[in-house]
Amino acid sequence: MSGYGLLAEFDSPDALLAAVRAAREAGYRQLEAFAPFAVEGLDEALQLPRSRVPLLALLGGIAGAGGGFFLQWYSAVVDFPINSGGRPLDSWPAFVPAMVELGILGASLAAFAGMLLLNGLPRLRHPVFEAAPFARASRDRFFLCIRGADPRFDAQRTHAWLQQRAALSITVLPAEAP
Amino acid sequence: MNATAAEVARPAAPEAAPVLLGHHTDGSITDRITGIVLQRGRGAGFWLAIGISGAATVLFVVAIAWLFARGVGIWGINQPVSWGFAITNYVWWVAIGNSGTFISAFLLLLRQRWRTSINRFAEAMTIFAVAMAGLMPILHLGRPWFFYWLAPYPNAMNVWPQWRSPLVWDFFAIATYLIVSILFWYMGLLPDLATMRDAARRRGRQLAYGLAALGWRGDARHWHHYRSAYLLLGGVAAPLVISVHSVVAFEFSFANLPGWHSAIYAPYFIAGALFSGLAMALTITIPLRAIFGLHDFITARHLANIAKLMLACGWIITYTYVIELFTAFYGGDRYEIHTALARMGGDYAWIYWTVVACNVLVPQLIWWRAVRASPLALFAISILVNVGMWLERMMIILTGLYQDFLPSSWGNFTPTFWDWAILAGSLGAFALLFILFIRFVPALSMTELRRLNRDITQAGS
Amino acid sequence: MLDLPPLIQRRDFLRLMSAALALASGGCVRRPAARIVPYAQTPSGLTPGEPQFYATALTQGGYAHGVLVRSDDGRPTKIEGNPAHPASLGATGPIEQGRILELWNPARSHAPLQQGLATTWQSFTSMLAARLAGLQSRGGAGLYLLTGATSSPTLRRQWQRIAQRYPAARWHVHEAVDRDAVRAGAMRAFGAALEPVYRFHRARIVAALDADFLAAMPGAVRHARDFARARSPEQAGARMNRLYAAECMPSVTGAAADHRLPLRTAEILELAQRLEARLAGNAADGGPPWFDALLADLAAHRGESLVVAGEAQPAEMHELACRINARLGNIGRTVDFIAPPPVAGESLAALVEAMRGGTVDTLLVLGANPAYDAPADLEFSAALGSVPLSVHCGLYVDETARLCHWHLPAAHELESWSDARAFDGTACIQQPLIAPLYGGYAVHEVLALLSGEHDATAHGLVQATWRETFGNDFETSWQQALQAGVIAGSASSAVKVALRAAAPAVARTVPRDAHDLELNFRPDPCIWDGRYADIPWLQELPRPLTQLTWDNAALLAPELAVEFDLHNEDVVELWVADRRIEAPVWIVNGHAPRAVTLYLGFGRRHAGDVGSGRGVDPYALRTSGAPWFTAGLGLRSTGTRVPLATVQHHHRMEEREPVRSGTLSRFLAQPDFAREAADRAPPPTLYPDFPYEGHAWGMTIDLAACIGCNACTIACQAENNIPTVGKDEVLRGREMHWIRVDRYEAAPQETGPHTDFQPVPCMQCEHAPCEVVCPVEASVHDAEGINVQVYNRCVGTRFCSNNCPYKVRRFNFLQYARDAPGLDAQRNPEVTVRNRGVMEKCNYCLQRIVRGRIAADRDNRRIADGEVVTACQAVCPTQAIVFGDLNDPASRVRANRELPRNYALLGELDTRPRTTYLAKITHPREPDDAA
Amino acid sequence: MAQLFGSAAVLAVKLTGIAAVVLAAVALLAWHSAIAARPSPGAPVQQPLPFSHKHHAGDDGIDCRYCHASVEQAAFAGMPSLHTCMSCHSQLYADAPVLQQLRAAFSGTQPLAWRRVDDLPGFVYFDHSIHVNKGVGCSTCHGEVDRMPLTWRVAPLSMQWCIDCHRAPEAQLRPQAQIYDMRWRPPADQPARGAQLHTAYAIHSTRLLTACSTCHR
Repeated sequence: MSGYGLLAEFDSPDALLAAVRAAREAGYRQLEAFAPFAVEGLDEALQLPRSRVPLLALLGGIAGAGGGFFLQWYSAVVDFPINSGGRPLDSWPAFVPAMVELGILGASLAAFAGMLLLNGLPRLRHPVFEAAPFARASRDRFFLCIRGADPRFDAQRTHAWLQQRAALSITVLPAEAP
Repeated sequence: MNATAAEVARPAAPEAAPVLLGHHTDGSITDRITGIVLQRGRGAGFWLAIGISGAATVLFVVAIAWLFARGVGIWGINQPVSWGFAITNYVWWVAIGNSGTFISAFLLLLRQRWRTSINRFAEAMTIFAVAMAGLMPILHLGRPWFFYWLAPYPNAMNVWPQWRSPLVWDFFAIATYLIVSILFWYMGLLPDLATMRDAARRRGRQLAYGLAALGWRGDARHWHHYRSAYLLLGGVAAPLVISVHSVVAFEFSFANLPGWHSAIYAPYFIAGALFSGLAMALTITIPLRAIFGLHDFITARHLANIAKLMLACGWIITYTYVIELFTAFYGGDRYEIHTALARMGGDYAWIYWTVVACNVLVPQLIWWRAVRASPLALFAISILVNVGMWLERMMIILTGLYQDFLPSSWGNFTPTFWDWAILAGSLGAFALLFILFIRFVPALSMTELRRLNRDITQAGS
Repeated sequence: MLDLPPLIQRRDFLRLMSAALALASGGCVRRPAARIVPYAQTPSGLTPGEPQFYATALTQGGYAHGVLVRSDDGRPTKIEGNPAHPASLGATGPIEQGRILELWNPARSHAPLQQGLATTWQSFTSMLAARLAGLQSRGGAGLYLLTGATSSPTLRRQWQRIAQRYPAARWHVHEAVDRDAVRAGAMRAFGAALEPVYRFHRARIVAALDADFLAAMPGAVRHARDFARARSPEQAGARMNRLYAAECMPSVTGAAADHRLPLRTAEILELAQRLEARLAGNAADGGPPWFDALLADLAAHRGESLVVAGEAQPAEMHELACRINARLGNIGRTVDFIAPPPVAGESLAALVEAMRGGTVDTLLVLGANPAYDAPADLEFSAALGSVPLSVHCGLYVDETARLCHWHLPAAHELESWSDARAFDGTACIQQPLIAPLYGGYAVHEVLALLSGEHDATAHGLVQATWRETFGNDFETSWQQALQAGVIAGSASSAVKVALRAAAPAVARTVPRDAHDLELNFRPDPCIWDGRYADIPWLQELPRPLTQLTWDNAALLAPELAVEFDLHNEDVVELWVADRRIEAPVWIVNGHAPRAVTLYLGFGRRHAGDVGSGRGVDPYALRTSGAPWFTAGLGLRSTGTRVPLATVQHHHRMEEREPVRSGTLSRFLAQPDFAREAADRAPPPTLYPDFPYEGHAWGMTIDLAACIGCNACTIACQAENNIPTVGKDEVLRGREMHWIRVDRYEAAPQETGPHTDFQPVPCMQCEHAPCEVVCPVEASVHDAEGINVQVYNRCVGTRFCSNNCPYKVRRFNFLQYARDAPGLDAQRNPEVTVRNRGVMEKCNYCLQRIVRGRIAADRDNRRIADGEVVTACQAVCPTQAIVFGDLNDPASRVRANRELPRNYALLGELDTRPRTTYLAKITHPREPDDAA
Repeated sequence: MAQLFGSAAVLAVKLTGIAAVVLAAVALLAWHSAIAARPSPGAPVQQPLPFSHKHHAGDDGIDCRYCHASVEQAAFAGMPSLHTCMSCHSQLYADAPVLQQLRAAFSGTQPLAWRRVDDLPGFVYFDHSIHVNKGVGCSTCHGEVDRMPLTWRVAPLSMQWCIDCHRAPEAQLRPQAQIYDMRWRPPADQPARGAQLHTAYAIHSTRLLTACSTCHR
């Protein structure tokens, strides 16, 4: 395997979208697209699977709310029952607010952590950063990377194919740093 | 545009203005906003602002140190008015946080495009306001060093929090609110931090922004999960902000005091929070826009929209003022009636009527198009509403406590220097944090502006 | 800032006497290692850590009040009434409670002084011996003794010995609040200087003519008990007594009256004259309704009525009271006359005359402070300067001490042996609870120097006195007297009296201009004539009728305030002839309109750190000719203001009826008139009730009995280590009393506003609103239904206080509990001293309950009814407070709770209070009351 | 554009992150142990003179109550007065140098200040008499004192420890005859015996025993 892949630069989201669609049609499957904002239609073009973030958030929310309610019930009813204001030990309606808050906290933490996890972040070093034009990926340029691992990848042919897509520049990305 | 004669004669409605002015490209947006942080020098104005807010922050620290050394008796609180400025400040600050979440979460869910240029600093405002709010109940404690007893944790005493107390609910609400607000804000900031990393020229800045950006690459997969998570956070932040202000309201409405024990308190506090939060958003936006020349991104339409929302909230507040009086008299409870009368005619009647003037009358100016179009007028209104809402909280606490059930225990409250010092100090600390935020973090969301710009140009073309 | 006494050095004995904690360095980082210092030899009868009680007595103006003093490991910590003592019957007034702090006051005098410099007892005795040697040759001429009023038989015996040695020596007695007029009145009526002893339980009609017999009279605590007994709606029923009161400044007695008439003090004498004349049939009809009603009632209750005159009235008034009581056949039934318990002495005026005349060579001032409290016209201080040798012996280096050549620290009554008589003549032995803390000398020991008994101890002197009385079986009788606190059978027997022919019926010629302003002096309800000015508990105790603390004021009626455009706290200038003072105004509803009252005892210059410089000195206007009231008062506003610290700002009930009251006829017609819906059936609730299977503690407070004397407040303060906060903090509304006595004014009636008192401790609600809002379980219920405050868990959110509808919770806004030595030795070791930032409140004297429970558990029995008594209950002169187990069907509290007049305060809030009230019943004369 | 972070930098960042997490965990643990119960048993406490319970109670067989005389009647078990000590030591070891301090204290020159072994905070009100009278023996809390040359604290005396027993006292109850038995161990049938004793002693409900006011006021 010669490297991470080839990185082509485009000047508009439309050009990127067109390139992605063309690459899919050309049979490339290991594609990575980069944009300074979420480009509408890119997910579909790349045929990305549904994000698992909502599922994680749901689990986090259930864990937060369920754990929160259990904690309150256990401490107030089982562990140290205390007569507070003549109210029943199991004052479950009073346990709801903290339960709601803990549920929301669980869901939020899970959503955030899930997003990072699924994106493999934090990751400070990455082969794409080797490419000089990539500095504009967070500004106004759009990039398509065809991975070297793609079965259809061939350094010369893919390079040529990308040039046909009117890429502003094409950079060969070295293999991932150890 | 085909303007009719009538429209030409009248001043243009500010809400008809576009949400983005000028002919911007991704690059120009990026340069303009990164420039605030990276290129603008630290002028005399900057140092003056730092100086003033820093001095107030020092006052805050001194007041807190004196408070810890002597006890809450340095304030004017007493029996029966055993809550005072600290809780007023708390409710006021936490309410200011409301609008940041409203703008970013609710408007996100409602797909309001004009939120784009103001959500970032509105969220920052939320975080700093909630941080100030979170400090207040701790400072307010008689023994603040034991504040963690409100949290459940295994301990050698085998004692737990008392879960029926609204204060425990509040502990969880505020903690959750602060954490979720930071997550939401930070997540929105991630791609912009990557931009900052790439735009910065100095090594130190590159490393700092690079670390904070966590290696964000703008990968389509990143965006894919990011959008999902961001929407979800917005989705939970919306009920969260409702629950937080409900819980804050429960701290009053779950008590049995006349004037506090009222079912309307939760919606009352939510509307009031949004009202004061929007006012504070205007208070911050208008000078920010002028100082940094952000007229392209924050247009007359933004200001007018916030103002109109404020007006709407003002009417909800007005409704609750009226309905509170109505229920007091309609319910016929002698204590409620007394408290209502004591509010309007007692020793603190001036507070009540100032509140009515600031929160009910002043916002009515927004009906006038010229007022809506005048940043200066809106700024003045927003300050008055801020004052009015602070006084409203003072009024709720003070008049709920100073004449309750037994006439023998009635008593008044007079603030001391240290009461004012804590209030002024928290304002200073908030301002300082906000100035540092402007100085080091992109104050507008570049990512979203780029996309907005695209959408507009595409729609226009 | 707090105005509390500064710290002083801890006394050495404390370290040695008690197993006290001391901080030690090193070792454990967590907690400093504590040390235990055992006794070398455990005193007999003492179990370390367990309290003991000793019977003794406290005196004031020569009248003894029997008390039991609690001692913890040798430290006297609390004063309780002595049930065996006739003046106490187990209760005390507020002042007795405060005097434990007088004992421990670090501001007390510590050493003999000569010209203000510390010296020794030896140098004093040798100086005195030399002096006396010189006097001996002259038969003691020039030797003068000045004391406060005393009833000590030992002191009387000592004086007799001194008089034998020095026949020309003179003994003068000075008491700022004296009862000379009472005895003079009896002299006019009966030909003998006698004192009345009232039997209020037998009186169905009582007329108090300027007489505060419930609070400010010897035997007041006993009067209150007897009066309340005859007033109980359950016990007395239709025979309930009726009280008429005529007075200038509202008093506790006036507040208890069914009919009250505000009059200038001078006018009350005329009222009595008319009354006497009408009863004798010598005068025509006509008079105010109050007068006619009283006349009719007195005439209809011969032998069952009582006319009481106050000390402030002249001898003529007391003569009239004697005559009216005699005419009504009350003598021997509701009033007896006995020989005055205090020893008679010559007057201060005579002494000052002698001083001026240069006949005073050596003056001994024992326990009096005339430089402060002598009438201004005597100019005592100036006269004192001409005395060649003056010696002062007292608790403090006070105003007089500073003017005398020598000062000797006196032992406190709880530090020395003595003896005294009660209001009815009953004698008792005073025994010391502790060795003199500050090296003071008992008055008997100082006098022994004069009688030549140089080595005599107070103990020996007192024993010598009683050896004669007790006879052969001295030891047994002595021990019995010490244990019981009274000497059995020593009460004075009633003197048979017969009226002398009426003195010429000449009315005292008081200038009676209807517009003339009258100035009145009255002893302060807390600090009396000023002697207790340095006791912070008493300073901070609200005065019953004004709710003022830490200050006196020019008390005047609203009508006068309107006339002079005065408001509370406005400073006015008051003058009588050429004497003038400035004083802040406090408006008192029910005060006689054309008069001003000043409480004595304030304006002390050298009282100690607590009492000096508080309020204004009324003695500057007081003259020997008009000690209690004077006409010709001038009044002028100065335009300045002085803040006055009151604990209650609002005195109307605002239609909330916290105090429910009704007349006797209403009560008899509908006994449960005070009950509202919430009292008949508890409001509905979603929650099941918590079961209380063991004890269920509860309390009832009988508002028909409560006279508002505030003794409960200060007893609670003493029992529960409640700090004082100082005037500034009271001004901010931060007083700490766990049980307060609320005062309400009903709508004004023809006889002035009707005053209601209501003691309010924690209600111990079963549905406690405070508990549900506490985030840390610091305010919770225990298994017997007490709403406990766990100080060590409290973080101080104060939400509980907000949510308490009764506002009985108190918060330590600052560090109020000080480590002042002496003052911390007074503390109850069974009660935690609270730090700043912590909420506190009444817990039914939990420490007493636990003590009772453990004692009962050790014996495997239940706590008996009445075994656990709260501090407020124990002290209450009228037994208005009853505490006990609601689950015990035979308990008094249960019986009270089932009375129809039982009601819950704010019961409609469904807080289910454990403390409930019995409605107040008054007994005014009604139009259809037959004569 | 080159990599902003070299692999060394990434390693440094990772290590810093791990260090921060570890530090936070350590701080949390330190805080938790600071608020946790003291370790038990504690160290032997050095006294002003080396009093040995092992010698007095173990070897000489002196009853606990001889010195701690008020343990059955009062909250405070009682510390022996110096007179109690001297009732023997005026005869035995009357001149021993080790007892110099005792003699000095007895003659009043210098007080003898024992160091506390078992101490409770000021807001905890413990009563010896009720425990001893209701079947809680000395050794349950103080351990086998008669085997201690210098005395040490056996129990943590934390609220958790107190309350564990107050929740289920039957596990520790003994017959009155064995209160001062240092060797008492719960017998095999303690659950049954304990329940019997619980009734016989008429011990209060757990609700009362675990009420805050039972120990705090």
